[in-house]
Amino acid sequence: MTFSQDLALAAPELILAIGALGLLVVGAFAPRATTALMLASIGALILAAWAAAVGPIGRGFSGGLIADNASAFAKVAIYLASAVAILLGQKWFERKAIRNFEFPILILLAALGMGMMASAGDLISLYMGVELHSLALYVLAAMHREDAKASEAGLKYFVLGALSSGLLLYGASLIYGFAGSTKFDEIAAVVQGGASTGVLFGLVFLICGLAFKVSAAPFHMWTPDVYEGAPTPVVAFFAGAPKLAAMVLFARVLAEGFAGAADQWRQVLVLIALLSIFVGAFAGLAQTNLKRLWAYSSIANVGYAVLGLASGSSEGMQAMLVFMVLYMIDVTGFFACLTALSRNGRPMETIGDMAGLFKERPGIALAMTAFSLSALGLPPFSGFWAKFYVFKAALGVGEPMIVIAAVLGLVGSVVAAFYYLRLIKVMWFDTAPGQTDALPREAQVVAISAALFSFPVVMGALIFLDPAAKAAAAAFGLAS
Amino acid sequence: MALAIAFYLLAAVTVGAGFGVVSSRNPVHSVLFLILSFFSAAGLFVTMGAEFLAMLLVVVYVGAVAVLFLFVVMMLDVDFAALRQGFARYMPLGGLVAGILAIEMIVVATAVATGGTPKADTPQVYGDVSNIEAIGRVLYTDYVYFFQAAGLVLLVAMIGAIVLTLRHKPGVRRQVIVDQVARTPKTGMRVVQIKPGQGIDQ
Amino acid sequence: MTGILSLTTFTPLIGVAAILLLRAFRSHEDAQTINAVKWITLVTTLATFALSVLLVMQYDPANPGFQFVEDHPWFAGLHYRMGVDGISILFVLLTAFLMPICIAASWFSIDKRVPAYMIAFLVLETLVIGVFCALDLVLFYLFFEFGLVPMFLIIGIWGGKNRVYAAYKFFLYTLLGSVLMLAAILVMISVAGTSSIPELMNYKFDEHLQTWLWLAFFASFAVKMPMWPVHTWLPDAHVEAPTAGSVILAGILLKMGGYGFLRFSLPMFPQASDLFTPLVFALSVIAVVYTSLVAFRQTDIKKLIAYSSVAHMGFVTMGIFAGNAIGVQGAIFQMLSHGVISGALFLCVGVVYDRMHTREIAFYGGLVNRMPWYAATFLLFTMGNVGLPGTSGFIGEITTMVGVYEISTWTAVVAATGVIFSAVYALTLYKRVVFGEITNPALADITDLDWREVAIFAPLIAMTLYLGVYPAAVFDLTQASVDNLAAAYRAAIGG
Amino acid sequence: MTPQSLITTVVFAPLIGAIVAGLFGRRIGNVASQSITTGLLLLSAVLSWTIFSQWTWGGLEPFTIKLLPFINIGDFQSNWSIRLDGLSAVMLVVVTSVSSLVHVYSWGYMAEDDSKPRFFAYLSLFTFAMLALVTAADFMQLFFGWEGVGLASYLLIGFWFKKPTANAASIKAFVVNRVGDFGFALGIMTVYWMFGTIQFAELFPKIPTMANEGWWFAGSYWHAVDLACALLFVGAMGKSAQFFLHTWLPDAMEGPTPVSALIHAATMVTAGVYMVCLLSPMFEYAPYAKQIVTVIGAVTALFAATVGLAQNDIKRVIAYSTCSQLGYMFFAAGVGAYQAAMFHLFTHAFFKALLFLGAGSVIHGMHHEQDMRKMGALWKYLPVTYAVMTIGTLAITGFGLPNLHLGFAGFYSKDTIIESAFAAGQLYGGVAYFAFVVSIFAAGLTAFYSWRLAFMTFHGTAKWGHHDDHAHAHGHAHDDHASSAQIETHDEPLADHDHGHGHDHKPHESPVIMLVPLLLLAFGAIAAGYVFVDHFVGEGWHEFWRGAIFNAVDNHVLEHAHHVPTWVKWAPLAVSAVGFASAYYVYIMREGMGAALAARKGPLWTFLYNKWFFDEIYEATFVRATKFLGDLFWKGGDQKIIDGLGPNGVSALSYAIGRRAGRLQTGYVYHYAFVMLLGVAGLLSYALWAWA
Amino acid sequence: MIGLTHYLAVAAILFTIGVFGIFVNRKNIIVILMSIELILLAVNINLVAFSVYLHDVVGQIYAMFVLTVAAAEAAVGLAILVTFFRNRGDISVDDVSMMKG
Repeated sequence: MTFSQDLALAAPELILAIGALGLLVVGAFAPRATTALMLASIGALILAAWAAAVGPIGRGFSGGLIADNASAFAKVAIYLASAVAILLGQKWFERKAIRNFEFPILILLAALGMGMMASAGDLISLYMGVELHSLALYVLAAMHREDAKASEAGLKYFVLGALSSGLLLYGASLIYGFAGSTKFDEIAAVVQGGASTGVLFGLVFLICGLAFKVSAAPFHMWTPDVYEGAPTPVVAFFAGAPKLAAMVLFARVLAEGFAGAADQWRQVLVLIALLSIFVGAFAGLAQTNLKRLWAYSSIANVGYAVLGLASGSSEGMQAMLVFMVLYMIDVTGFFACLTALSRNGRPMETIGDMAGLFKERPGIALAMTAFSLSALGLPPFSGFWAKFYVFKAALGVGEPMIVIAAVLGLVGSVVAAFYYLRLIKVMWFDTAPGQTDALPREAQVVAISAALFSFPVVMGALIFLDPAAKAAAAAFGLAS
Repeated sequence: MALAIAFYLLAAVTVGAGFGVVSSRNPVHSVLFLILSFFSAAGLFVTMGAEFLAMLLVVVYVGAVAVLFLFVVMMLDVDFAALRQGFARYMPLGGLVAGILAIEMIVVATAVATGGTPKADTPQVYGDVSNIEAIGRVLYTDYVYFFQAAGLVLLVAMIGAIVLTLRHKPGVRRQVIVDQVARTPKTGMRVVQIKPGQGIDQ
Repeated sequence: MTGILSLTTFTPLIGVAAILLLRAFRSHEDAQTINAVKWITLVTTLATFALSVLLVMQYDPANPGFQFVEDHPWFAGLHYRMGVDGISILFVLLTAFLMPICIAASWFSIDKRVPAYMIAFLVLETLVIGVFCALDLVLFYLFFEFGLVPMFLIIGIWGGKNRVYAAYKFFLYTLLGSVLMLAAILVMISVAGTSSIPELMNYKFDEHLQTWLWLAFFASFAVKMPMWPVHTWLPDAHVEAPTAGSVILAGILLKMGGYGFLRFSLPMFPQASDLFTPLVFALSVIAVVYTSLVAFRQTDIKKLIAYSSVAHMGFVTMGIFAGNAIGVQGAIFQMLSHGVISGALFLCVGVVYDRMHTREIAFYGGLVNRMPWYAATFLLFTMGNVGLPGTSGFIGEITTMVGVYEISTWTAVVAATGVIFSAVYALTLYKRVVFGEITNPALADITDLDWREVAIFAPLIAMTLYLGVYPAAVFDLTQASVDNLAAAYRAAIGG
Repeated sequence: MTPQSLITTVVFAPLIGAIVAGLFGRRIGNVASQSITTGLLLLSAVLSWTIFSQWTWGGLEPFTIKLLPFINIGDFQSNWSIRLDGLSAVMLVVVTSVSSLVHVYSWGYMAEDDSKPRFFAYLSLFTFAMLALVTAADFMQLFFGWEGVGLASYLLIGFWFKKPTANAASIKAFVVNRVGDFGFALGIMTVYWMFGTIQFAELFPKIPTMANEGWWFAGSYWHAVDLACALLFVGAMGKSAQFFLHTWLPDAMEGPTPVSALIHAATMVTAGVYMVCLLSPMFEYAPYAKQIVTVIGAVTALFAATVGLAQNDIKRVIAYSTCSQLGYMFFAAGVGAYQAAMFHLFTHAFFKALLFLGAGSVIHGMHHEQDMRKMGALWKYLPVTYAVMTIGTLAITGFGLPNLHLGFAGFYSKDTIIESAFAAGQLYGGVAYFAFVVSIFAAGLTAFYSWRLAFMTFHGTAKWGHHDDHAHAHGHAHDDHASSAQIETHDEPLADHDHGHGHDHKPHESPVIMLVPLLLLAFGAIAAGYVFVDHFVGEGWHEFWRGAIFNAVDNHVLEHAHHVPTWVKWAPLAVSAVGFASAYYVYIMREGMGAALAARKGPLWTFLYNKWFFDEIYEATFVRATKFLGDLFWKGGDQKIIDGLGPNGVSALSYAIGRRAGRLQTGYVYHYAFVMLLGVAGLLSYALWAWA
Repeated sequence: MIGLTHYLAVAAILFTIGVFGIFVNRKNIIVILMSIELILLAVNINLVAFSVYLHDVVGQIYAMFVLTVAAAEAAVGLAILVTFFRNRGDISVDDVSMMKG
């Protein structure tokens, strides 16, 4: 494999890197051309997504970079979500009179990091990808720097994120030491005949580190605080793309590197999944802040995705991919709603703020209803289909542990239903305390499109998403 | 034998300094302990024959990171005495969990003997190439991609630090060289007639 | 006639579209717009009813299989698959029959957010018809589950004082049941490799697996029915729901549980059904006796009727699990009849509630003095509720009991006591509301049924009596499919 | 017209009348609706007699018309049909005759009521249901009629819906009947699953072949036919107010008097007897069930007669008398003399309707006073009524001369029953002897209370017109009656205006339109026995019934009944005479003695006056238990246990867990880190434990 | 003879000290950041030790990347800390609790 072939494999990342650097230069000299920067960075992302979709397939940089269906699938989703995040965020910052031309660039770099995660082929690219996007995210969380909550969120996110990086690294070092290589395929060869304790130990650390990135319990503690504190459009970004990237990475590590230890990691993942589902379901009950609420919801939802992973089959991976994509759209839409809503200039963030929204803003209220029902997993919304895939995969494995976990997970979703219903109740049944401010167009567009996607578009979209995710999952090389 | 003595000495200092980092009352002391710890860790690297890494550790950590820490510690006006409160209260629980972790990890470390590392139990001896050359050969070939990525990581850190901390204070006058160069007597000077008893109202 | 099922199912959505269109052009809710919305809804529901009548007329009763089948592949191996047989077709008809009545019943009593209300009902109609037509497990689940939402909103927005509690209870109770069903559905799809209901009916699940699947489905349908002891959502939901909501709830939504038992539990898990029959019988007779006694002590008219619904549904479950042709036919009939009668009873409550805004039994008394026609109507449906021969209520009760008698005489005996209790509570209610002198001065000027209410009740009265006198009309339609079902069930359990 | 179309007309004419009067009564007016219903019923009656005469003398053969399918599931085939045979022919004339006379009578009796169309509609509806019952060819239609008459009874008892007592009584009637129907329905199911059919025509031939089969029912093994018959008999007990299930009948007197005459004396209450006779092919193979029938019948006959002794309400006395006579019919059927039972049913219809309508006439004349203690010496004021009531009394006491074979209607039928019981006792022993003894004793009691009624009402001193105010108040707060279930109001709220409690009005004779039916019935009470005795129970019974009643080969009760010892034949007359004499002594010779006896409130009197405390016992057990269990299940079961542990409990628990989980989220970074590290430590420990 | 195990043990102890430092220092965020640096140091010792004993230079390269990233992390972390300090005037960890629940 020649260097140029390697570069071709890395085309999406290259586009983003060059784009980021170029825009940085532009921004440094013309910091007020934010709209142009925004459009350019969105263009770069779309270009990268296109490159990922049509690009060649193979392994480059001596196995450190994998371009396959899975990475292409993930990258398209991640880049598009990032583009949406730029759209939402740039205007939001402008409205707040914070003219940070760095915002789109940071997102571009984060997307680049996530792209690396999605195509990571060894422990080093895993680490670099994770760190690249994490560092960008830490900054993004604290970006609203005059806001005490935002900087607190950034600080918490950073401290815990660094700790999790440490855990992840420690695990990586153990794996490297005991397996003798950092490359997933070589690790897989070692693990195949039965993993040594050292490797498994390292794997546990690694799982812990990745679980933090997807905010699975018990590594979820940062999520509510960060969601609450960080700027809403940034949360819209946080909640979607990075988790997808981390999940894909998760899948890749487990499927490509540790397929031989599936019985072991499955147990760990089931524990994590169940804990996430129940923590997300129960802790959400007492919340009044919608961003926190949705943080818990995302914890629970990640639990379902992890459950898909835990099933350890090709279906499970497919389920996870479908789940994450559908969930990403939902959650982006939801936070777009929150981005859009304010009353007398104050953002509407608590459940109480939403009282009577249906009368006030029927479109947004309907959209939020759709997202809530979707998150609840009610058919025919996209969230149902997401869960449908996950539970089908989990139950299809037929292993008692996973089946029990699946059933418990479903029960957990009923608990969670309570708080989604509360939101719907407030919006539909109660009366509004006052007028809401005019809705910003871009957030409205994002919210409504996402809502339309969650139903009814999803019913048709799945016809295309299903085979795509299936092909992507096949790339992980697990038995079905 | 000398190696063993060096190892034990350095290891002891590393660990001791590490403990000093977390237990010092004054963060400045902590930073200094941290530097000490890094130094001795660098020594450990040397005992293993990884001179380049040892050097890097000193340069990067001691030269950059630790100084950054010191800078921040000194810059922020923090009441450090208050920050020490409650230290003792959480010792037992923290100690317990840490102890469990430590035992577990050491158990795993000893598993090396039983589980076995794949290749050898002797340190690598570099023959015709030096440590740094060996690293360079691999780094700039197989890992060039990540090497570049590391650059981007640093870029992100830079952007982040600037975004978060750079402040354009509205009241501060800056030197604008372009303006200075472009200045002509016309723009640089103004002649005013001052009427008696009125002063200048500019 | 392919496509007629989809047409019937989705016709209400055309009404929804029309309303939305209207709203788009007239954002201001003036009386004229509201009226137009109501008429659109009524016409849509009537059109759906006409389609369903056409459907029944086209249906070939001699063919026990699914008819009007539509099948389009979807994704992930799922299909959009619709079809009806003798078991489901009448439920489609019942739904389409009750809907216009509900709309008419809501004509004046709903005065806030009318377009939303009408949309909720239309959507609900689509979903309910879809439930009865779906021939794909997942499609079924889609329709089945989403029905919760419009009903949640109907109770929650247009309901009574305690509506939020009731709406939540309704939603979460039902949801808990149905997620377990979802788990079972997914297992079935994995194991059998298909989600087609007709294929699954022929698929023989492992007996051990059947047990679990049965239980999961049972959890869902038992809540929906509702069976004792998971019935407590029903009284609350009924009391708080607006009149038409109660009608739909009692008239149709409860039937989805019974339909589910017939469509899934019996044919797909025969061994498990056989195994659990004693459990179902026990719960059913407890429901009959227990809830009848509870109904007797109620002070709220709607609650009383709601409890009586639970009791009547007890007959349905026992009839279904008797697993013989007569029991199953009886159960289907009982569901239809209960749909008409309990719906009518809730409308009866609605009539006085619209006038007096209370449902306390003690508030009323002596209505017959001022409202003779109302009294007569109410009496008819009370008698139907009691199961008086000549009304449809009787046919359902007696045939289910006959069916059950073959399997378990004990069950039949205890169930038969329910016939006594139903007389006790129903007649007591009637006496306290209708008979006696008017003592409450507030009732002095209460008016009798107006033309609209007469028009609402007339079809229900006709249906109650028609089915009571000529139940063969129903039995002829259901016979082939039910015989098939019962025979297959009997063969599967070796009885 | 063919008999088929005749009988169809007979059955449906009342229905048409009911529908017209019920739906359009207010529009077409009182007279029109009364005329339509009455006219159609008279038509029915005439046609019924035509059919009956064709049956009796014209050799009409039994037939069944199928009109429509009813329930048709597999073997469970039921049709709307009209069956004509001996039994239904008899019942047709009984029902339509009494009904049409009651219709006519009601023109006068209900003249002042303001909802006459409704009343007539109900009467006609009842008649239709009763006709559907008697012409049923299968159990389902029988059940339809059975409950249909129950509905009509409910409606008519509660006709004066403003009266709380009427409402209570109507519900009681319905519910108690439901208890009977509970057994009836189970009986039908047993029959169906045992024989695979519910059509009489298919069922009866199958019975002999399965006579000794057993049947599992409710955990025990039973003799199949016995079980079915016993269960069906429970239905009969309810409808015919037999012991245990009799309590509704006296309360049913809350309805207008014509209703009592029609439903609660002549027709509906005899449906049970009719059913037992109809099912004679089954009962003949059910020896134990027959014994049950005999015992219950006999006990009822005795019980009701004793209670009748102490009642003061004129209608209640007659009601208990009805109850008692029904007992006679049942034990007649029980001992195998179905023909005798039917015969008594036939004659009883005339004289009991007569008595009730007569009592109605008295009440009408007394301005709605029903308490006999406030009557007396009415014979002068109501001569016709007096005459017909006396005829009725003679008929019910069975007055007649055995040696001449001449007497009032009751004489023939009742004596046949007594003789059959004796004969059955002789033939088979056992309970039949008991029935015989009871029947003799009860005959005496019958005479006593019947004459007591006559004397208190028509003879002695007039006790009306003095203290009406007091009487009225007394009526409403009747302190003797302890339980709420039997609160009586001794007046029928016929009129809304001032007619009510005529202080100054003298008792008056009823109008002609009421007297004509009385006279016709009186004629029946005199002649029905003499004319039909041969056909029903005499030599011609085989010819008359033509297979409608089945007697097992070894059942010779009826033959032997004609050849009992002379003392048996004379015994009823003798005890009746004793009863008459005692009544005469107590209420005429020593007028006031009865009141004095009552005033002493001796234990026996109290026991009888309170009807053996049945209402009190039922109130204390069933009613209380129902209420208690209802409350328990509702407040304890549903609210506390199910909701408390279920939805509410779970949601509260979830919420509490949620709050605690939220509290874990302290906001302190080191806590978060701590939780993470705990997670790591936990997972590592698990890994070490599970995999190492 | 000093073997791999020794180095791993040192790393493990250092790691534990870092962990210990995080939750014992309840209030001082700077020390927490330093604890994290200790953890990274432990990782580096691990990597280098493995690398040396595996005769595989990749571990050292990995350690290099870790060093780089650690530096970047420190920069970002301290920048955030400065922002935080500017907003709150304090860096007490106890105060990092505007958001909880």
